[in-house]
Amino acid sequence: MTTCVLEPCIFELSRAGAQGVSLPQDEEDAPSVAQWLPQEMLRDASPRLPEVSQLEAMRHFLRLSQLNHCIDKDFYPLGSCTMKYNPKVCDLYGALEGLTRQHPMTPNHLSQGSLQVMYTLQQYLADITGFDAVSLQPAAGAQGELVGMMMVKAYFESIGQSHRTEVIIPDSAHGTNPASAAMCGFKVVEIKSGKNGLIDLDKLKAALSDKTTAVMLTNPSTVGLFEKDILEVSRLVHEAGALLYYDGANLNAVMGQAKPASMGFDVMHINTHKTFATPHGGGGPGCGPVAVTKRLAPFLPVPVAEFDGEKYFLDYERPQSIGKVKAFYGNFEMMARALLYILAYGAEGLAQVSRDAVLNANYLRACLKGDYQVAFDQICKHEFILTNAKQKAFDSHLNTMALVKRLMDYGYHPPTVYFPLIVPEAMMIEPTETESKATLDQFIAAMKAIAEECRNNPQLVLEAPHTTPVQRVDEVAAARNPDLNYFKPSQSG
Amino acid sequence: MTTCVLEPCIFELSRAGAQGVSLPQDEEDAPSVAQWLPQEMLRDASPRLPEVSQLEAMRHFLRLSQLNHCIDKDFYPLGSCTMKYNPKVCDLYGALEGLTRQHPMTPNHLSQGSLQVMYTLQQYLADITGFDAVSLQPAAGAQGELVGMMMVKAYFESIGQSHRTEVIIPDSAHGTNPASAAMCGFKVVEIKSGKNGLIDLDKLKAALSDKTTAVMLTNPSTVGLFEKDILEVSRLVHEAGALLYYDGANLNAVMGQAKPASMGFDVMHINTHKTFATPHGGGGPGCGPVAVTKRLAPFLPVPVAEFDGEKYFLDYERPQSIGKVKAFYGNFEMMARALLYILAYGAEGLAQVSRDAVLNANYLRACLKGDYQVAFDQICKHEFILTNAKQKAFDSHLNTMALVKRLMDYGYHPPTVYFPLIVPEAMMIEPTETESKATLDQFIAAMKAIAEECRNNPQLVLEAPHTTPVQRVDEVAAARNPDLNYFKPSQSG
Amino acid sequence: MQNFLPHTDAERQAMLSVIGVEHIDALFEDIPASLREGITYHSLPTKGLSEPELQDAISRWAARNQGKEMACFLGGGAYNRFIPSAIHNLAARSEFYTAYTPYQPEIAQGTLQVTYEFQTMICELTGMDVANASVYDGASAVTEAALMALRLTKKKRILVARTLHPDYRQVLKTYLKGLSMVELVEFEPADARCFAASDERVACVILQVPDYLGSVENPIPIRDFCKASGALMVVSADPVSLGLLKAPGDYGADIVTGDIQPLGNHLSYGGPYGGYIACKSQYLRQLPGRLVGRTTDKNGTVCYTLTLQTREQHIRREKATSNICTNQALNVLKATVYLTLLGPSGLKRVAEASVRQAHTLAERLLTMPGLRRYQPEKPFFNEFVIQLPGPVQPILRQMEQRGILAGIDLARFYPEIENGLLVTCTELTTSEQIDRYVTAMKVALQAAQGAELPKGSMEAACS
Amino acid sequence: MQNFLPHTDAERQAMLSVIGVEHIDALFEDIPASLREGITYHSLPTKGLSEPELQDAISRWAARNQGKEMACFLGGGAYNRFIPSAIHNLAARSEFYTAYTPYQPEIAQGTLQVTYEFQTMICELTGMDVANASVYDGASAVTEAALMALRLTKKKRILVARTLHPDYRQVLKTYLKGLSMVELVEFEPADARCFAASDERVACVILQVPDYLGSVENPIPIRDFCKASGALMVVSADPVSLGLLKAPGDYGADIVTGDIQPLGNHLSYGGPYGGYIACKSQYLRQLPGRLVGRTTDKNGTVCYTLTLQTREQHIRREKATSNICTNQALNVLKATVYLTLLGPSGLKRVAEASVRQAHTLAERLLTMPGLRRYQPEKPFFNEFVIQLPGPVQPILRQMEQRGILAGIDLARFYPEIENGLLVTCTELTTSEQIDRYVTAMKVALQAAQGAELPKGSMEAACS
Ligand SMILES: Cc1ncc(COP(=O)(O)O)c(C=O)c1O
Ligand SMILES: Cc1ncc(COP(=O)(O)O)c(C=O)c1O
Repeated sequence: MTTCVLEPCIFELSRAGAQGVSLPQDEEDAPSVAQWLPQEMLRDASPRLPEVSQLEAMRHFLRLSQLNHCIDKDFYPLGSCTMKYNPKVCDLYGALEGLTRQHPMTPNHLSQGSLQVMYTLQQYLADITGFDAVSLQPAAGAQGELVGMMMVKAYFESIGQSHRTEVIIPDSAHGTNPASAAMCGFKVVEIKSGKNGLIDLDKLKAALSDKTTAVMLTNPSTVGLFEKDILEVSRLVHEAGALLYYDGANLNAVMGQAKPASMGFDVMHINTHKTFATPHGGGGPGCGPVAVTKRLAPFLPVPVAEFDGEKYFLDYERPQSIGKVKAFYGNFEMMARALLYILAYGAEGLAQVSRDAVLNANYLRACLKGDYQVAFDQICKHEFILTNAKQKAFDSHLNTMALVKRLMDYGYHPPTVYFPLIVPEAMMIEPTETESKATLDQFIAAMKAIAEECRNNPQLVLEAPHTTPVQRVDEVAAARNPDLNYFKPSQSG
Repeated sequence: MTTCVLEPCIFELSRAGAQGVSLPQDEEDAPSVAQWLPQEMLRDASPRLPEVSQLEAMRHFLRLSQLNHCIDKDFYPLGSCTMKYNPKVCDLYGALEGLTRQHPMTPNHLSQGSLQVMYTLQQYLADITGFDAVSLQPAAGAQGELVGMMMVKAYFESIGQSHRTEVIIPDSAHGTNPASAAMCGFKVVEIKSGKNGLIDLDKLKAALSDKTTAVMLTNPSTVGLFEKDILEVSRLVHEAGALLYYDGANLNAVMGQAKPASMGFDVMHINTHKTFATPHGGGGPGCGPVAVTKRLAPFLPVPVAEFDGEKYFLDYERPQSIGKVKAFYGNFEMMARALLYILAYGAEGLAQVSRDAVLNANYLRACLKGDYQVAFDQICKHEFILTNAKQKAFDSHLNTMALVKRLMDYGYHPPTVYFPLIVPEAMMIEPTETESKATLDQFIAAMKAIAEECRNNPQLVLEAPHTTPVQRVDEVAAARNPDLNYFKPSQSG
Repeated sequence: MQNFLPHTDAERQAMLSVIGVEHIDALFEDIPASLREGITYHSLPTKGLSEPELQDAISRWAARNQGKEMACFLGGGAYNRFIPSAIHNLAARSEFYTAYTPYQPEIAQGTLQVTYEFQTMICELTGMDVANASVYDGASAVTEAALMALRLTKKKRILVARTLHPDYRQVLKTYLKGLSMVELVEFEPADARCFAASDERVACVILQVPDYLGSVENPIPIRDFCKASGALMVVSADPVSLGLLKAPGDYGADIVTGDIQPLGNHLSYGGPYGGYIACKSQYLRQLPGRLVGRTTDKNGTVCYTLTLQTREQHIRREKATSNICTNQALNVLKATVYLTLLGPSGLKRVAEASVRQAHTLAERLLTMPGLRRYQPEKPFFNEFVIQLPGPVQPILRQMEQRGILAGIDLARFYPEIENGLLVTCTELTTSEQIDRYVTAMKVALQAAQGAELPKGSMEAACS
Repeated sequence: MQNFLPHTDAERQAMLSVIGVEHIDALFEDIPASLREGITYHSLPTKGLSEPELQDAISRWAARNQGKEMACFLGGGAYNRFIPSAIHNLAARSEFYTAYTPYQPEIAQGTLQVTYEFQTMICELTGMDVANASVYDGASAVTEAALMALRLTKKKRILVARTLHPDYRQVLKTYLKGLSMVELVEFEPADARCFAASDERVACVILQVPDYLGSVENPIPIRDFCKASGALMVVSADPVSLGLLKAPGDYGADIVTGDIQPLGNHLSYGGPYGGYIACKSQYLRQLPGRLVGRTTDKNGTVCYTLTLQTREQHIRREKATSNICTNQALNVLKATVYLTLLGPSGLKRVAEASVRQAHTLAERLLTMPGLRRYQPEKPFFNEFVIQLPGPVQPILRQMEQRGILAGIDLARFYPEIENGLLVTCTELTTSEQIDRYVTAMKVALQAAQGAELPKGSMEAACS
C-alpha cells in the first residue's frame, strides 16, 4: 500500500522553459522595451515563479482542491459563520462578460447595469434592516464595523462631542468588534456578560458615561440568544447620548421577525457572505455593507449609488462623508450575487430562511442535549453552544478540540470552537436553513456515536482524526519557526 | 474509524415534496392542460424521479465525481484511447450563448458562426488527412466507420459491382471495425496478422478477391507499429478492385509525418475525441468525421457545410449521398472544440504533437523493457504493448489484470488490457504527448516497483487494488443477475 | 511557442538518448520516405494561435450566430428549454468531464453510478424495465430499436410513421439500406386502414408520441395491430412529454426511444445530444450499447460496473448488437442532474407550461384570417402546424426582422402540407414573445399580401 | 415555492414536535412582540423569483453595461488583462469556491497550500521575505502598511506621494483620521527638495512604482532619505509590472503592497480584487492578516496551517495588528493559478507587450497637434497622461461613440493637470484598437474645435 503523499509544492514541479499558457509571439521587429525604461529599474534576475505545463498546473490545483472540505460536499456546522448553500444560479455571473469585463472607471451612462444592481441592493438591504441608507463599499464584516465606527466618530465630531472616546463591547463579542473600534482610535471598554450570555444591564449602566460613543452588540448574541432586553438596552444607551451598533453576523436568525433599526440600533453591518450566501471561497471575498439611520447617513463613504428617476449614477457629492475605505466601490460581484439571492427568496422566502435556520438549530439542540452539555439550554435562535462537560468526566483530556477533530472522521467540518470566549470549551453549532432533516439526523447520529466513544474508547477520540489527509498538524512548530516562503523557509520572525 | 461508505443511490435520498430548482409559478388563472390532451394519454402515476433539494443534489453528484479518475487528475496510459489533456480554453464554448443557444434549424444566414466552424474544420481535416472531402456528421469513430462502409457500398453499387460483399479485417483490429462492417451488411473476412502484428501480405493476397469491397486497416496498427508495407498493401487492394479504409484512431502518431490519403487509403474516420482532444466525458460525446477521396465524395452524408465566397451554407443537393446518420449535423460542440485545438497548435504544433507522442511511447518502452516483456520490441509509434510474461514466472496467477489493478494503488489508470486480441495478456500503453517527463518517470518508477512486488510479494499484487473506493468488483454476479434499474433490481435477462 | 506540450528541448534530447537514438527522425524511419517528403498542412496556420487569440476566435464565431438574441419558436426534436445552472457546474468538473469510459470500476464509480441512476430514471419515464447508457441521439436510438426488432422477431418488414421525425426516418433508411431484404414502409397514422388487419411479416411498428407535427394520437390501434401481428411496438418520445403523458410502456410499447437533449442539454446547433433506448426485460440481450449494473465488491460494498458486455463490439465483434463504442455519457450526466433537480413535479410543470403556451399561441393565431391549423381535429402537445396563405419563406424573413424565429418550414419534409409551418413553444416562451409573434405575423401577412416584398428580404429568402 | 430550502412542511412539523413546541412562532417568543408586529419587506418581491427568471434578470443587468463591447483604454489600478481559461475552471470548483477559512488544517490543505504558494510568489515578485494571505485590496494594503510603520517606528508622520493612486490616498486618509496625532503629508515626487534633508519624525514614505500617472521614477533619493531618517520605505506596485521591473526589495523597500486584480482577476466593476502586503522578516510580527506556514503532522507528512495567529483579532482583539477577518482568498487562488500558468517569462511578456502598446499609442498621439504629454521627460510603463487642448469630457463622449473608452479624466483627482487624460494599454490592446483610437481622437479634436458639439453628445456629457 502506498503511503498518503500529499501534493508537492508547485516550485518543486518547476522546470526551466515549461509554460502553462501560450501568449502571442512578439512580432519579428518588435522594439525592445528597454529603450523606454530606465536600465537600473529593470530586473536583473527573473522571479522564481513556477514553470509548468498547463496539465501539470491543472493536476496540481485539482489535487489540492480535493484535500478541502466544502459546503457543496458536506455539512459545515460552523457557528457564527452561517455556512449555507449558495445557489448555483449565482455562478452565472462569471459567464456574463457584461458584468465581468466592466471596468470600474467606465462612465455612469455606460454602466447602468452595474449601477442598477448596486442601487437595488442598497434599497433591499435598507428595507430588510429597517435603516434609511446603505453603503455597499466595505469588503467584509470587519471593514463594515470599521466604517460604522468611523461614522460614529464623525457624527460625534460633527455635534461637537469629540470628548466621547469609548466603545462598550460585551466580552462575548467577536474579535473584530474590539479590533475595529481600536483601529478607529476608540478605547474599548469590555463588559462582562450576564448569566445567560446576554447583556448584564447593571454592568452596562455602570459602563455607560458621557465618554461613551457607542455600544457594539450582536443580536442574537454570539451565544445564539436574542437580547430580550434589547429595547431597554437601547433606551439606556441613547439616554447616555451614545449610539448602538449592530453586528449583523447573526442576521440570519431574525429576517422577517425583527428589523435591527426597530430594535433601536443606529448603525450596523451585514455580512452578505453569511446571510446572503455569497460563498466563502476559502476565506473570502465577502462584502460588508453598512446600514444607518438618517442621522448617520451624511457620513456614509463615497460614492453611493443613486437614481434620478431615469438613470443610475454614483453620487460623490457628500461633503460630510468619512471618505473611502476601498478603491472603487466595493466587491461588486458579491453585491450582484447577494441581490440574486434576495430575489431568489423574496420577502416571504427570507422570513422562511430565518424560521428554518432557527428550527434547525433548536432541533439539533433538542436532539443532542441528552449526550452533551448545552451551555444555555433554552430555545435558541440560529445557533447554540455545547461543551465537553459530560465527556471530560470520562477522561479529562477529552476537551472540545479532541471532540471536534473526531467529527472529521465522520465527514463533517467541526463546529466553531473556543468562541465565544465566555463559555469555556465552547462548541458553537449553526446548522443554517439549507441543511435537510436527513443531514441533521446523520450529524446527530455521528455526535451520539462520538459521545459513546468518549465513554467506551476515549483513546480513539483523543487520537482523532484518523481518516483525514493529514492528522494533528504541528502548529506549535509552525509558530515557533515560521516557514512562510518556500525559498526562505526560516524566518527570524 | 468509519468504514468507507460510498454514496447512496439518488432514489434513496428522495423525499416527497423536495425540489432542486425553482420554476415559475403557474398564474392563478392558468388553464388546466387536461382540456387539450386526451384523458387516456395522461399519466396516472408520477414517475419516481428523485425529489431532493439543490444542495442534496450537488452533494450527491460532487461526491460521486470524486470517485472518478480523470486525466486532469492523473496519468491515463490507455492504449488506443489517446487520453491527452484538453486545453481549458475550449471550455469557453459553454459560456458563449451564441454557440450554446443556437437552434439547429436556425436558417443559414443567421448561423454563419456555426457554419464557419464546420466549414473550416472540414478544410483543415481534409488537409491533415490529405483527402478531398469531409463530413463531420458521425457522432463517434464507430459511426464514422459505418458511414465509410456505407459509402463504399454505395460506390460499388454506383459502378455496378454489388456482387462485392466482403470486407477484409486483420485480427488485430478494434471490435468496432468488424461490427461496423457487419452493420452495413458486409461479410467480415478476418485475416491473421503477421509475426510483427502487421499485415501478412500473403494472407492478404489470399483473402483478396473480386468479392472484396474494402480492407479496413489501422495505421499505425493496434500494436503501435507503422505498416511498413502500406504502399504495397494499397497496391494489392486496389489491384483487386477494392478500397482501403483507414481507422483513424491512431492518427495521433503520424501528423506532420504522413497523410493517410498519400498512403493509398480511400476513406477514413477521425476520432476528434482522441487526436483533437475533445474530452471523453466519461465515455462520450465524441465526433467521428469521415474523409474521402474525390471518388467517394458524392456519397458523403447530407448536409455538408459549403462556402460560396460570401456566405456559408448547408448543402443538401447531393443526389448520390448515402443520406443521414444523425439528426441535424453531428456533434457541433465537439467540432468547435476540435477546431480550437487545431488552431491552438497550428501545422507545426500538430507535427510536434506526433513527434512527442512517439517520443513518449518509445521512452516508456525503453525504460520498461528491462522489467516487462515488450510484445514487439522495436521502435514503436505512439503506443506499445507489454505482457505479463516475466511476472507470471514468479506466480502463475500474476496475469495482466492483476498487474494493472495494482497500478491503481499508485494513482494511475490501468493501460488498455487484453487488446489487441492477437497478443495474449496485452497491456497497451499510450502515454500521449501531453505527459511530462516527470510524470513518465514517476510512472516508470511505479511499474518497476510493481515488477519488484511481483518478485517479492506477489500476494500484494494479486489482492490489489488496496486503496481504491471499491475493490475487485463482482462482475460475474453483475452479469448473472443483472440489476440495471433501481426499482426493478432483478431482470430475467 | 509551448502550446500544451510539456517538454523542453533539453528534455526531448535526454529522452532520445535513453531510447538510444540521436534524432527524433530516427523514430519515424519506418514510414516510407515518399510519404514524409514535403508534407505540409498548407491550409492551417503554421504556428498555433495563442490563448488570447483563441478566446477571440471563439467569441467571434459566437457573435456571428444570431439565434440567441431571437425569440425561438423552433423545435422539431431540439428544444430551447431552461437549463438549471447547477448542471453546468457539475458537468464542468474535471472528474466527470475528463474521465474515460468507466472500464475500471474501482476508479470510475462516479460515472457508473450516475449512469445507473440515469437508466432507472429513463425506465420510470418510459414504463420500461431496462434502459441503456445512451446511444448517439434520438435518430440512432430509434434505428437501433428497429435493428433490435429485426433480430428479435427475425422478420424483415418495418412500418414507420410518416410523423416520425424526418431526420430519424432518414437515418433509419440509411442504416437499413445495408441490410438485404429489409423492407421499410411508411404509413400515415391518420390512415386507419393501415392497421385494420394484422400482418405477420412485420417486425415492428415505429411511431412518435407526440409526433413530429406535435399531435398526440391514440396509439391503441397500433398497439392492437402489433399484438395481433407479433410485431414489436417502438415508440419515440420526447422525455419531457413523459412528465405529463402516459409512459409508453403503459399503453403497450415494447421499446421506447428518444433524445435527451431537452433534459438540460444545450441546443448547440444540433449536438451533442443523446439517444436513450429502453425496453422490456425480455429484450435485454438484444439491447445495444453500454449497460451499468449494480453489484458488490470483495468487501461487500455496493458498487456499479459495466455489465453484459458480451453484447458489445469489443467482445463480440461482427456479432455484436451494435458497433457503438463512444456514446454520449456527458449528456447523460446532464440529463440525470436535470431530472434530479426537477423531480417529477418540476418535469410535469415544464411540460404543462410548454403545452399551455403552445395552445395560447395557436388559439391566437387561429383567429387570424388566412391561417389554418393542419389537421385541426388532433390534440397537440407543445408544437403545432400552421398553414399559411402563401409561401413560408418570405414570412419567416419578415418575422426574423422582428427578432423571431417563427418555426420550421415543412416544405422539405412534408411537401404535401401546403405552406406548412411547425411552431413550437416551451416553458421559456414568454407571454410577451407570444404577443410579439402574433403582431409580427399580422404584419408579415399584410406585407405578403401587398404583392411584392421589398427587395432586401427577397434576397435573404434565397440564402 | 421551495427555493433552496430543503424542508417539506411535514418535516418541519416533525422537527417542532421533537423540540417540544407546537408552532414555529414559539421559537421566536423571546423577540419583543412590538418588533415582530406587522413586519414586512415592502420593497422586495413577495415571492422569490424562479431560476429562469433569475437567469433572465442577471442577463439583463449584463446587457445594460456597455463596457465589454468597447475598446478599453481605462486603467488606473484596474487592468483589462488576458485571463487564462483554466483559472475559471479551477476557481469554480466547489472545493475551492465553497470552502470556509482554513481553520481546520486537516481538511483544508488545498486552500492552505495554495496560500503558501501565493505568499512565496509575492515574495519573489517584490523581493521581500514574507507576504500575507491577502487583505481587501491595494488600498487597504498600503493603508495597513502605513499602520505597520506607525507601530514599528512609533513615529507619527507619514509622507505619501501625490502619485499614489488617488483612491488609495483617500482610503489612507480615511483610516488615519481615527488615529490621534498622526500627520499625513502629501509630497510631489518630482520635487527633489522634499528629500534633501532627513527627517527623524517620519514613520514611512509611501510611493507607487509605476505611479498612478504611469511614470517610473528613480526611487533612490527616497530610499536614501528613508535610510537617513529611520523611516520605512513603502512601495505600492502593480504585480504585473514586477515581471519586468526590479523588485522593490532590491532597491531598498521595507514593505511592498499592491493589488492582485491584474493577476487573473476580473475587472467586475471594481471588485472583488485583493491586496497583497509583503515585508522584510524583521517586520513579520506586525504584519496584519492571515499567514500560512509549512509544518508537519503527527505522521511527519509535510503540511500547511494558519500560523502566528496571535497577531489577529480573534486572539488579540483590540490589540490585534488589524481587524481583518474575511479576506480575498478566492482572488488569491486565481492569482496563484495565473502566476503558475504564466511563469516568469509569461509575466514578463505580458508586461512588455503592455509597455510596447502604450508607447506605440503615445508616440502616435504626440504627433497630433494640440496633444502634449504631461511631464514628457519621465519614462512611463503602460500608462501615460495626455493633455488635451480643451475639456476632457466632450472628447470622451465623442470617443465613446466610436466604441472607445479613451481613458480616465484626471479633473477630479489632479485638477492641477489641465485637461489631463490617463490612457492605459495592456497586452490585450490590439494594433487595430490603437489605429481606431488615433483616428477617433483626430475626429474628436476636430469636432471639439468646431466650437459647438452636436446636441446629443452634450446631453450625454452631463450624465
Ligand atoms: C459575530 C461576527 N462578527 C464579525 C465578523 C467579521 O466579519 P468578516 O469576516 O466578514 O470580516 C464575524 C465573522 O466571522 C462574526 O462571526
Ligand atoms: C482503433 C480504434 N478504432 C475505433 C474505435 C472506435 O471509436 P469510437 O469510440 O469513437 O466510436 C476506437 C476507440 O476506442 C479505437 O481505439
